[in-house]
Amino acid sequence: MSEMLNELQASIRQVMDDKSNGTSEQEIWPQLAELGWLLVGVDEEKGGLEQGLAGMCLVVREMARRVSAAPIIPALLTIDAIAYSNLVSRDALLENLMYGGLASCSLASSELQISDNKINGTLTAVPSADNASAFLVWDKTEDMLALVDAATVGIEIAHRPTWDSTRRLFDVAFSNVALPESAILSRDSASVASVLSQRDFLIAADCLGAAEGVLAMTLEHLMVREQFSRPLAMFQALKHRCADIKSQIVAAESLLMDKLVNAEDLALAGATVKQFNSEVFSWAAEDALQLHGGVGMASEHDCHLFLKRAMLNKHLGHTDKQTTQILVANFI
Amino acid sequence: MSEMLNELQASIRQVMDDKSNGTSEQEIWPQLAELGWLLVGVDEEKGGLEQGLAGMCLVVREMARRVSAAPIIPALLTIDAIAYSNLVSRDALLENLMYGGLASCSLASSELQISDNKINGTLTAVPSADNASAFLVWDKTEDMLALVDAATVGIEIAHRPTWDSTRRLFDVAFSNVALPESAILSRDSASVASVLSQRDFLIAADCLGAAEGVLAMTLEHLMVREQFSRPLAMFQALKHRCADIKSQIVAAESLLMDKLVNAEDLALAGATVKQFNSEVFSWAAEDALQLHGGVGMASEHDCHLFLKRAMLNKHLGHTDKQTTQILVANFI
Amino acid sequence: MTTDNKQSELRQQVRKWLASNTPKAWRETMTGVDQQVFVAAQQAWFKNLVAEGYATPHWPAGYHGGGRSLAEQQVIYEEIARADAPRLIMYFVSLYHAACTLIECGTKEQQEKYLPGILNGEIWCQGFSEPNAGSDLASLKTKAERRGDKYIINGQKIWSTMGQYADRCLLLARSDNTGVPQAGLTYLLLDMKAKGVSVRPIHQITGDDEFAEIFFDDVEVDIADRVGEEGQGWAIAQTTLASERGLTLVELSQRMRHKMPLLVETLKQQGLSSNQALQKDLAKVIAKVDACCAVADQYLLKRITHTEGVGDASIVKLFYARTLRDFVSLGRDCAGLDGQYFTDCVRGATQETGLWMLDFMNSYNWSIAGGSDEIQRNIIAERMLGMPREPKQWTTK
Amino acid sequence: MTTDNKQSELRQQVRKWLASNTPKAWRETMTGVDQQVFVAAQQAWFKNLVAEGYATPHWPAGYHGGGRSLAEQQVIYEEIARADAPRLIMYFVSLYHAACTLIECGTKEQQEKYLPGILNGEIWCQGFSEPNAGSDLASLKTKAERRGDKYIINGQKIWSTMGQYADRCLLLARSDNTGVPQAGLTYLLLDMKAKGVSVRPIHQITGDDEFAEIFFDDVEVDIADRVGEEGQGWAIAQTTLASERGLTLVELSQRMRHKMPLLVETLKQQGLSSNQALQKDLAKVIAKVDACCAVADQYLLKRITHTEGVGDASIVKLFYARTLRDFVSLGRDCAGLDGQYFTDCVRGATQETGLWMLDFMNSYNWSIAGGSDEIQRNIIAERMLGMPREPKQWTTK
Repeated sequence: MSEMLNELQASIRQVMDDKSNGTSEQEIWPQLAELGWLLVGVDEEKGGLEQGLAGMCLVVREMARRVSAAPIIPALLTIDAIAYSNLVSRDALLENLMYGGLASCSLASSELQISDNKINGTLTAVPSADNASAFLVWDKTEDMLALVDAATVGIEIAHRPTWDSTRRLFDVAFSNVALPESAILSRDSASVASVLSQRDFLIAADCLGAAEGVLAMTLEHLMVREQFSRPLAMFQALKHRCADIKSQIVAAESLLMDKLVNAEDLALAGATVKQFNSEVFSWAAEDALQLHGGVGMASEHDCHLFLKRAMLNKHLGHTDKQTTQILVANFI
Repeated sequence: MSEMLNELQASIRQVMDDKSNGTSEQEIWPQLAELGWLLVGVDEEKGGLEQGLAGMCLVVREMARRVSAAPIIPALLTIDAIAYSNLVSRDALLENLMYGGLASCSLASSELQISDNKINGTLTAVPSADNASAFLVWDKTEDMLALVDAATVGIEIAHRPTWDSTRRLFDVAFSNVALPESAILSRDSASVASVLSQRDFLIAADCLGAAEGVLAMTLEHLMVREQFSRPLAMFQALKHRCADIKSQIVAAESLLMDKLVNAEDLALAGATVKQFNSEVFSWAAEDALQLHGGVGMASEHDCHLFLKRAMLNKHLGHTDKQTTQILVANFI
Repeated sequence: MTTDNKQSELRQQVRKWLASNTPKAWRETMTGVDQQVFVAAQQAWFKNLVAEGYATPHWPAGYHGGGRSLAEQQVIYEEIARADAPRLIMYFVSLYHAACTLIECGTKEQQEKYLPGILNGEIWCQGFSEPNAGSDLASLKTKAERRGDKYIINGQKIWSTMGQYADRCLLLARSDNTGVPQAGLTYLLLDMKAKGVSVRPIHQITGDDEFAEIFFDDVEVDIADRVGEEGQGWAIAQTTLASERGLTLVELSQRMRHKMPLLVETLKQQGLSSNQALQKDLAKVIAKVDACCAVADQYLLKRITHTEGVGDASIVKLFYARTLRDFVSLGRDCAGLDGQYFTDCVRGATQETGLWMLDFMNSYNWSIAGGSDEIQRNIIAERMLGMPREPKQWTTK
Repeated sequence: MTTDNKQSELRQQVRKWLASNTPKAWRETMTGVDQQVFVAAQQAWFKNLVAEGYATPHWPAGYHGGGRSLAEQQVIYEEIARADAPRLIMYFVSLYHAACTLIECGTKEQQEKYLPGILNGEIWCQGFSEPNAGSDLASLKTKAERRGDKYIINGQKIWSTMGQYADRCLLLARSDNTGVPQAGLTYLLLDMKAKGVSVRPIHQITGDDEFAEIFFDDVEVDIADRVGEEGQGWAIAQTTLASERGLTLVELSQRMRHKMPLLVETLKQQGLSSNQALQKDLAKVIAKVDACCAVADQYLLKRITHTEGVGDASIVKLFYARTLRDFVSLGRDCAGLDGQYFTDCVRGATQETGLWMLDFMNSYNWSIAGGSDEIQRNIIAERMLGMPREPKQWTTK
């Protein structure tokens, strides 16, 4: 990692260490905007830190260690898409979004139809849509990527509470929503594909950070909690399970680091990290609950926040079925 | 289990406890014939012990604890098929086979074509075909079950050595082999299906017995072998793995016992026990090798006999793909 | 009449009764409701079962509904599972733990004082587990200090099922700190309305609150409410815990098998029923659930034939917990994103509602409570397989 | 010239050399052959690599072929994996363990006496493991008794790679029984042709015999052949074991990735390439193998940047062993009954021959030898995660 990323990591960690798990959007959002975390991927000439996807992954990962409730993934994705577009209003938009505004997008595989300058269909799993001034939308068939003002006529949002209370997801329905030419970010398949693979990377980073967080919490529990007059951490069967989780987490970290530098095919790389890291996170969170014993079943303990986030993350980005197809297509 | 089965189990165990693992066919076959183990499934009026499929499973299971090399599965299957047929030569055949003769059959999903009283095709995985006086054959499409004399013109056998050295498998090729009317055991689909599901049961019993054998061997190793100045059996991580193997074995035993008594649909029951028990056995044998450490990698230790048998058993009887279809068909 | 016929007659009888008495659409009416509504529904169902004798088939002959053989009890439970009738979760401790302890170890006075109340719907809870002694009862710390004819209780219990609705509590407390830990425990019957008892429901990660913490602050228990002698609590607690051993898991395994179609339904809803990968997973779960039912049945058969061995019960519990996890995890995976949206909890439901995230979280109750998977593995390794015990003392230098 | 350019130039150079020098069809010619044929083939390939300097890139500058950076060594290994060239299995101990120990800890006389022999093809083996001290070197029992200027060696070593062909042995033996176990070990260079040495090949379950047992019966070793001081053997053995740390697993992970098409081939042969269940399994293995390569690369990067931490190496080994097992197990399952027929062993092959049962059995070498998975888990838990150590002493009463 670059020196700048190392420094950024240390500073984010310092901030997040003081936060409770699942810190609310209201609490963290103004602070993160002020600290410039939203600038991480944007080029220096546009006022950013120019740390690209690696930087975006870092921010997401560090915030996920505390399962923060901020809609950081759609925010970073949207900022990046705008920054690399030729949108007329680009600089003004960036100015707003980099310092605390929010544009959101779908984290799931929902499809919109864009034709005759009209948008139809429903986006699912759009985080914090009620706070978003705009939505990043795409139509893979039409190779269309656009940014639609949230106040446009024909857009309806509906809150869809999930078991994961660290996310506020919405359905966003589009009925004959007008798409002005000025809202179109690009008309090529590469741009849409890039958003989708970046999304996979960021979800993988979220999985990695949260897995690190849940392991740390579990170790703390095992060191303190006693059974048969000694700390649980003394029992070899539990030690070996923690070692397995640790080695999976290191693998998830290595894979992400490697693909950020060495990926030839971004879509393939995204599918690979998303599949692997979400698997690692759910395994870690599932075993963490068992290792916590009864304590983990009480909602006042934070362990369940990780479990529920892990289960949701599995179904965000490309689904397992889709990642299987992408990975296998490369060989068969 | 009936009292007779309990007694039979004790007596088989007594004999097998003195045998080394993988006891050769030559050594064990005359003895088991003399002890009457081949009569176990046959009705009393035909000179048997009338213990049905449960009895056959018991014999196979107990011999498998020592991964005996005797072709007991095809022998019992063939005897049973003949005993319940109306073959003219039935009683003479039984007399021969129950006291040490051998008729064999395929343990894999190989197909023959029987038409116009001619048999064509190749049977795979036929144990000890070189010692067999006859082969049990079937054609599922034609609902045909028959017993063909091994000396018939057009039959060629070829030894196919397997990694599992406790089995001697053969390909048996049929080219225009004549099938006299007198060799036909039955012309109904139920008889063929019955042989196939009995075969699944016996393979499942083999898996169960061998899994019990490999666990016993592993426990013995762990109790004796020391690392860090104490027996390996004192390490909790290893204890928990043994406990998991044990619970899987008890499940395999319970499932087999239950299905022998309560199965409404024999084909479904056979597929269930075969799939479950072969999975349990391979898991047990795989972890057993790891638990043995370096010792298990040396051919002079018997651990590998179990591992190789487990891997072969997986692919005998109905394959995993077939059992999946059978099990799922019942629900979807 | 042969035993088989008798059981088959009983089966028809129970089946018929359940057909007209099982509460209708109880899952729907118990979804997202207040605990009070649930409590009322449990009471009604309890009274109905008691009246018919189906709530107490395990009580000895001469007691209401009692004198049924284990095989007959099995039939009753199988039919209750088959009918998908509600579990008597609120009365479980009363009917099994409290009643069996009273019948096996209580005095005649205690029996006369408490058994009628149980049949009338008094709710008992269990006061065994403590924050640092979940699976290790020997290290309990709640104190029972003898003063004249009373014990004075101070301390805290946790994970007490339905503790917030309980009238009485089966309390295991420490009356002596000297000697081996097991020897200092005493078994008491405590009135939950007594002065100094306070209860706090535990909010579970599912949104339910079927467990509670109980705090004791100088609570007085009369010596007449002690079961057995002072210091015999450990042995009596074993009786309590063994009282339902086997039957619960026969019932729950059967419920799981009867709910297999829920998995298929989810596959169909998600348009995945022809997906070979999921079919393979489904087939594995089908076989495993079958094996799980067989494990529970074979275990009960051992109890019936008095051939149960040490550790057998641990295997049943461990295998059920693993199977249930596999079952609900497959449902959860198949349901995809749809399965991640929040749903209200279904009170008193078993683990197979088809609301897979709820079921998934509930499944941890079986791998953690009542002796965790880890404890069961210890028991199996040490007491069935004869591997050495965990150290009592150790040094790492 | 930037580092990247330099490495890319080296890469082209190595790739070109390998294209014309890699033994042709070596897997075929090494199948079912006698060990002697294999030994000759290894010798020829070794000489060729030594001549080009590609066998000793890890030696320090000033030594033949030496002075390459770790990054350059990585390039060479990646290219060797990419070309599917044979591994120098017979010379591994000579080139790494023996040479690095001599260079780092040996006297000038020892270096002059032994290093030329290594380049000339003398084979060294490792005499560390013993029957009851596989993963626990501190408890070694083989004795080195000091008599004047000699040590007299008695005892037994096991799992010595290619011990039956070795000219010399790196011996770790006990010279002192008092004090802590680690302190009594001494490191010696032993001539395998010396009187009293006997070797017995270990027949492996694969049919190969690449390991041996070595027996010592009053074998004399001159004091001049002691590395370091008496009692320093433990520390020097750590140097030996660290000498190749990381590079081997970079190479092996890359070999695994390059052999992914073997899995696809098997699927196609069995008519299973459109089976969704197997595609799902295949996708998981693809991702895992990718992760495994990344783990090895990132670890080497830590070594290059001097940021390696305790336990990092254990994770690489553990993860590689698990990944390899998954990889070959999928191949074995896909191959069905066909995969169960006996095949001759391929001598010197790595774990990816596409003869899946052979590969499957060989994969255990990685989860057992060189510190088993269980030992790696202990190290990770205790030394990375800070969990308490296993007890030194314990009582179960």
